Amino acid sequence: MAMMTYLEAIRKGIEEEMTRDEKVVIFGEDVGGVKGGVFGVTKGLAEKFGDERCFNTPLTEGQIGGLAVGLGTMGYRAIGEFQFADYILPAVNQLISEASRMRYRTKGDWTAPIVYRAPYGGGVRGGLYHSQSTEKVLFGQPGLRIVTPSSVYDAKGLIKAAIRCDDPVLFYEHKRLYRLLKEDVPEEDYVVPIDKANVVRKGDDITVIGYGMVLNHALKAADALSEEGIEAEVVDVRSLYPLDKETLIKAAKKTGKVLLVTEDNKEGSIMSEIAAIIAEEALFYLDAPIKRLAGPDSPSMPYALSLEREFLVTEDKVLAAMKELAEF
Amino acid sequence: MAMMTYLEAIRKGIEEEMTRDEKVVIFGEDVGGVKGGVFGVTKGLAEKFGDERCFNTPLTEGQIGGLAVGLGTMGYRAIGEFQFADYILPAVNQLISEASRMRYRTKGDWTAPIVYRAPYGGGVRGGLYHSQSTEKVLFGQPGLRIVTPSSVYDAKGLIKAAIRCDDPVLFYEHKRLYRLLKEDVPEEDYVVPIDKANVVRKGDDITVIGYGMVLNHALKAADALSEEGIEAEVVDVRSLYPLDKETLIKAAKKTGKVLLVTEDNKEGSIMSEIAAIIAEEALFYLDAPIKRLAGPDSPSMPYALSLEREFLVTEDKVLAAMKELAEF
Amino acid sequence: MKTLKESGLNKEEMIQAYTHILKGRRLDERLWQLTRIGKASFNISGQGHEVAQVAMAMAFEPEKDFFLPYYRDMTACLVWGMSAKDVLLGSFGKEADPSSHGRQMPNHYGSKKHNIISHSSTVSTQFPLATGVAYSALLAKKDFVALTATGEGSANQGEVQEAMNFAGVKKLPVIFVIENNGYAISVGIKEQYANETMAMRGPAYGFPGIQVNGNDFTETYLAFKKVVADAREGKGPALIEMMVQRLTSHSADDDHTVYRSQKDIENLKKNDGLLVMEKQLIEEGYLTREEMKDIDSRLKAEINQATDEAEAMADPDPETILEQVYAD
Amino acid sequence: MKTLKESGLNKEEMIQAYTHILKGRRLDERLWQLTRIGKASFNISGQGHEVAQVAMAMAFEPEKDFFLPYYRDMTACLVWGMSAKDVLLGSFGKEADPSSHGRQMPNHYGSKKHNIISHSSTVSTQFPLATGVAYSALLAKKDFVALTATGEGSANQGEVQEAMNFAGVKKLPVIFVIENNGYAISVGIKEQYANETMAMRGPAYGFPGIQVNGNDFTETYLAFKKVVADAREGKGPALIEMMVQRLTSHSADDDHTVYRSQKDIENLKKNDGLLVMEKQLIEEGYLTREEMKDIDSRLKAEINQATDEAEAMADPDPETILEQVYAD
Ligand SMILES: Cc1ncc(C[n+]2csc(CCOP(=O)(O)OP(=O)(O)O)c2C)c(N)n1
Ligand SMILES: Cc1ncc(C[n+]2csc(CCOP(=O)(O)OP(=O)(O)O)c2C)c(N)n1
Ligand SMILES: [Mg+2]
Ligand SMILES: [Mg+2]
Repeated sequence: MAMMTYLEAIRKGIEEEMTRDEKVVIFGEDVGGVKGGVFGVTKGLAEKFGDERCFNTPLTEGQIGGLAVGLGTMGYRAIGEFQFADYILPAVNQLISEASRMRYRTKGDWTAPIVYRAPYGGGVRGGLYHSQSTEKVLFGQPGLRIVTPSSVYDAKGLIKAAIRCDDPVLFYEHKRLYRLLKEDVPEEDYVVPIDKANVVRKGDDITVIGYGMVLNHALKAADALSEEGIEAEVVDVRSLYPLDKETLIKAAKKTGKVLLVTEDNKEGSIMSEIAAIIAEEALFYLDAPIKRLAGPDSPSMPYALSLEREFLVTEDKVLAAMKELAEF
Repeated sequence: MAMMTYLEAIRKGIEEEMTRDEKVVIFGEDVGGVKGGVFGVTKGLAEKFGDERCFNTPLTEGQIGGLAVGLGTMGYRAIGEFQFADYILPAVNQLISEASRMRYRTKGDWTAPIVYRAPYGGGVRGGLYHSQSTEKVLFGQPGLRIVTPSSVYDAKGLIKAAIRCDDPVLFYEHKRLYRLLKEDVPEEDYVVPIDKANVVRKGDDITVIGYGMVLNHALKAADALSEEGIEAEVVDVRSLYPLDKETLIKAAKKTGKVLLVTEDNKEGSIMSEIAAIIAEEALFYLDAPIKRLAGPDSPSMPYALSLEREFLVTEDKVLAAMKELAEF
Repeated sequence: MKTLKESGLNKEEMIQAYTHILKGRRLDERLWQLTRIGKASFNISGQGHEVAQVAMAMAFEPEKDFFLPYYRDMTACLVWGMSAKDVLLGSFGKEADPSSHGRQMPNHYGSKKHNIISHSSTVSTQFPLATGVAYSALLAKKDFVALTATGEGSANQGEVQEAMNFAGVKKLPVIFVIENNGYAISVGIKEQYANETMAMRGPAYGFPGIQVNGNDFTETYLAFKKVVADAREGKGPALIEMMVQRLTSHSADDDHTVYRSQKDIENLKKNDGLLVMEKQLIEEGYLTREEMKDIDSRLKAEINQATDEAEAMADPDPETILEQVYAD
Repeated sequence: MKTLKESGLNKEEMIQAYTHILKGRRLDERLWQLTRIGKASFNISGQGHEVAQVAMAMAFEPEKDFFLPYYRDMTACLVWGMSAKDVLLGSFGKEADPSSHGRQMPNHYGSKKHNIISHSSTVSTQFPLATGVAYSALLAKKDFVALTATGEGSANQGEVQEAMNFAGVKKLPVIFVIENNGYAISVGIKEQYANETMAMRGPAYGFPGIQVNGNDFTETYLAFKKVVADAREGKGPALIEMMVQRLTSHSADDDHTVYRSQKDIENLKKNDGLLVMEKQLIEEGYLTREEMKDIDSRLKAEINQATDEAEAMADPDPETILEQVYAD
């Protein structure tokens, strides 16, 4: 076992895969050279693997998106970094029109195995454009996968699975978890399945579904509630698209009381799709309305501390919502 | 009253608003000159209002998006056309980062009243890139409105309301309805509210919610079912974002059996959000799971007739789903 | 105009060039025919671009170089190895279509076997992809070159700038081509760009930009010969602007007589590159009128047979609609 | 270097220019201080750009011209009319902040009162907006000019090309500025672009492109004077590349000693534009060292008072989080 942060686990996973397969290359703004990314995720990779396999790109996200697709058609496994998930937006056309469809539109003749990495999430005083959960923009684009780890173990196993996956994968990293989470993870090679949700806590009273920072809130809140005799089943969505319907439906049916938590806006979030799935597949198992806890419908998070706090789904808010649902 | 098509109604609405308010300008690829748009929606406008108020842009959607925002800050009301809804994708960054947030990020000091028009929808042998329902990509971006008319009356009234609205509005036009629908509409000035769903048919047995081509299918299917004694309440969503929750919830509660229809892929569609709202707000009124009828989760519609047919939500499919729900 | 002799090609090669040009013309005429009689739903035509495309493509080595075409590049694809039948399978939307197996609209060329990479309808997205293909040559330490093309209107897309900028920085073996036919659907070049030539944009990104008369076979061929050799030797990319004519309407959905004067259209025909080339071939003694007729008859027979064969092939099975969305 | 006298500005104006430059420097030092002590959460600095920015801004008429700045343009905003307190309100994230009322991060300048249009963090989105502002001058038949700026890294974004292309076509009164400080965070210009100068891109879009030494006040000022006069007369846009230095780390989140050598950093200080300008002012007899000290003391007092006043203002009320998402 080795103790590492969520950030280090991602770096280690990339490093292992680059060692294992010389077709893996990584690039993005500030990714190469000695800086190794604005958060430092790729630090050391250029030195270790050379400037051709780990390199800086100009400040052009559309190009990062398309470069990866071109490399994919030639049998390389590109890891393209978007410096912030907010800055995926200039690349949406490449991600939807090209990456997610190369395979389908050629019935598999040409493919684009890619990992697009992007730090997302708020609570860092990043204002409207450094806090976003942009996964909803790319959600529901068949051909593209979206995943995100919520633990150190998953961070390493999931980035490795994403790199080995033959599909384009959008890999979201929660920037607040980068240094907040620190865990012992196995030294040996392991991967986490690319398409499975994960029941991270067992319980019979309520089901809480989430990912990222709020999933960690939910786990803490579940421990607190447990002392009051309420046991929550907690599910880490992990594979945001396509969703692991089976696991999600099973968890909903198990307790009949479902709380969906996201730090994104309420409307149009991934939790809405999960709610729709449950309402379609498990309606008669439900003992309470499917409750969504989310940020207000303002454009991402305003900067001022007073406003950012108001926006954020905090541990307290998660705990209160869980309690309320349990008492329903 | 005057008889006109859906397409003519949109043109008439624009023409009336350009006459009424000289701050209204319109532009896009092939929008100006004698061509007047690839579907002909803007035909005659350049001649009538001059080449400065109705003009061609170069083939650059990001620029169309941003040009409109700049004009908006200066008090103009820009109508920017995207030639196909598929080609909004290169402009997503401008639409989300700029248009939808100018007001919020300045607390109203600067604003961007805009109408972005785009023909969407399939069934025209357009393949993957001329058939898409891209509204889900922009859905859930607070600050932006998304609307679409499903009738000739609404086409005229809603485009006029969108032009007068002080928010940026994404106005989707169903390209199959352009010439398919023909109706008598009032000659006098009228607008349709920008933020209201519309109950287009009353019924007590089941509730069908949709918009666009499939809404028209649902209306026909409802007539057919009526002969069998089943009465459907049919709701035209019309304001896709923000949604008119009140009307939607009321309609769901009324019959307790809800069918949501979209021609988009099933996952991540606007119907998913509507399902989530109903599951959260009206769960105990439901007598059946909330059923979604949608396209399969492939990347838009393939070209070959055999595949396109397989993808499309047809009148027959809507009728069958309505019947099944009624019998549930 | 340069003589054909100056090209340095031998007689056999020159006849081969002419055969490709004529085949492109005859095959396109067949596609129009199929569209008119309703056997194909769409065509978009390279008539007027054929001489330039053949001169361009013959400067490459199709067995090792990669081509990322745009929708008018059918004739260049023939040089790259596609057959008339391959093209026709696409127009009929058949399962055996090598471009997309009937998934994409006609004229979206691609073929794994022939190193032709599939493109979308969204214009110019192939430019960033081409840089990925070229970057893979650096990684693999191979001397292949990537070729990509688009129209002069589409060349204004931001992704084109981003791709050219990256290619300049990394000195990639990629040749960017703008086929300038003076129109983007109905929009003339005065409304598209204000620079004297599009070729000027090469130096603005750090590499040569050359404008050629696309009806001048030798000028075009030699320009490509030079930049391809340079790219192969690691000297970096180039931009070539080929001045061509669009002899037809934009596509089967357009009628150019609406926005082009009768006189302009007649002038186009007078300067038809095919006729210019035929005159040269006769004057320089490569072929007699009689021999040309023989070639023409042979091509027509070939195209007739290809049409029959392609039409007889199977349509895509609707049950395959969800195949190859993801890797298995 | 040109003499200050050659600028044609009178003594009073020259002292005014110097005062702005020094104020920019001193105010930025205050912002760093506030960040270090945790009273502000972030700063991004224009140190090394001040001389160029003042020379640029003084060539405009801020009462009628519009400015669309980027995050390093604080000094230019002071010339446009913003006060030290206005800037500080933004750094503290106060409700009275004219840029965003505490919604955006510090250094996202804007002010309705001063014709400064708000920008996002997503780089270069202001370029298309600036064309909209300039187009409105044509519509209104007024002679105002729009000014927009970005960094040399950000200038590679596709939207910049699209905006410049449109401005060229429409001969818009807009001046595009690239503040070239040699770095995009850690990425040096060799990895950003391969063209000799960024200014070359002007002609590639059909208008003049001029590179100036941003430490040369007169050269910079005169270059702008000329292009602003031309733009006002309807002669169209221009691109000016100002060669400047980034004296500090990229931002409060960066440490440039990681990727810049100690020697490079020392050289920067030697060529500090502020010192160059002071030397010129003394040599040409505009100001004595003593007078400069007086100005400095005055500015420090002003900034101290502004700091106290700004800090004492109210934070945004959390209850306003949903205000101005949409028009009322
Ligand atoms: C991003 C995008 N926007 C719009 C379109 C619609 N469209 C297809 S072709 C075309 C004109 C292209 O003109 P040009 O680049 O000059 O190429 P040409 O057709 O003349 O060869 C347009 C506007 C598209 N396919 N993609
Ligand atoms: C679209 C986008 N991508 C990435 C970033 C992150 N980012 C902020 S500033 C910056 C570097 C900008 O460099 P340059 O344009 O040279 O301006 P400078 O900071 O040197 O003045 C980057 C990469 C961003 N803000 N927006
Ligand atoms: Mg063209
Ligand atoms: Mg810079």
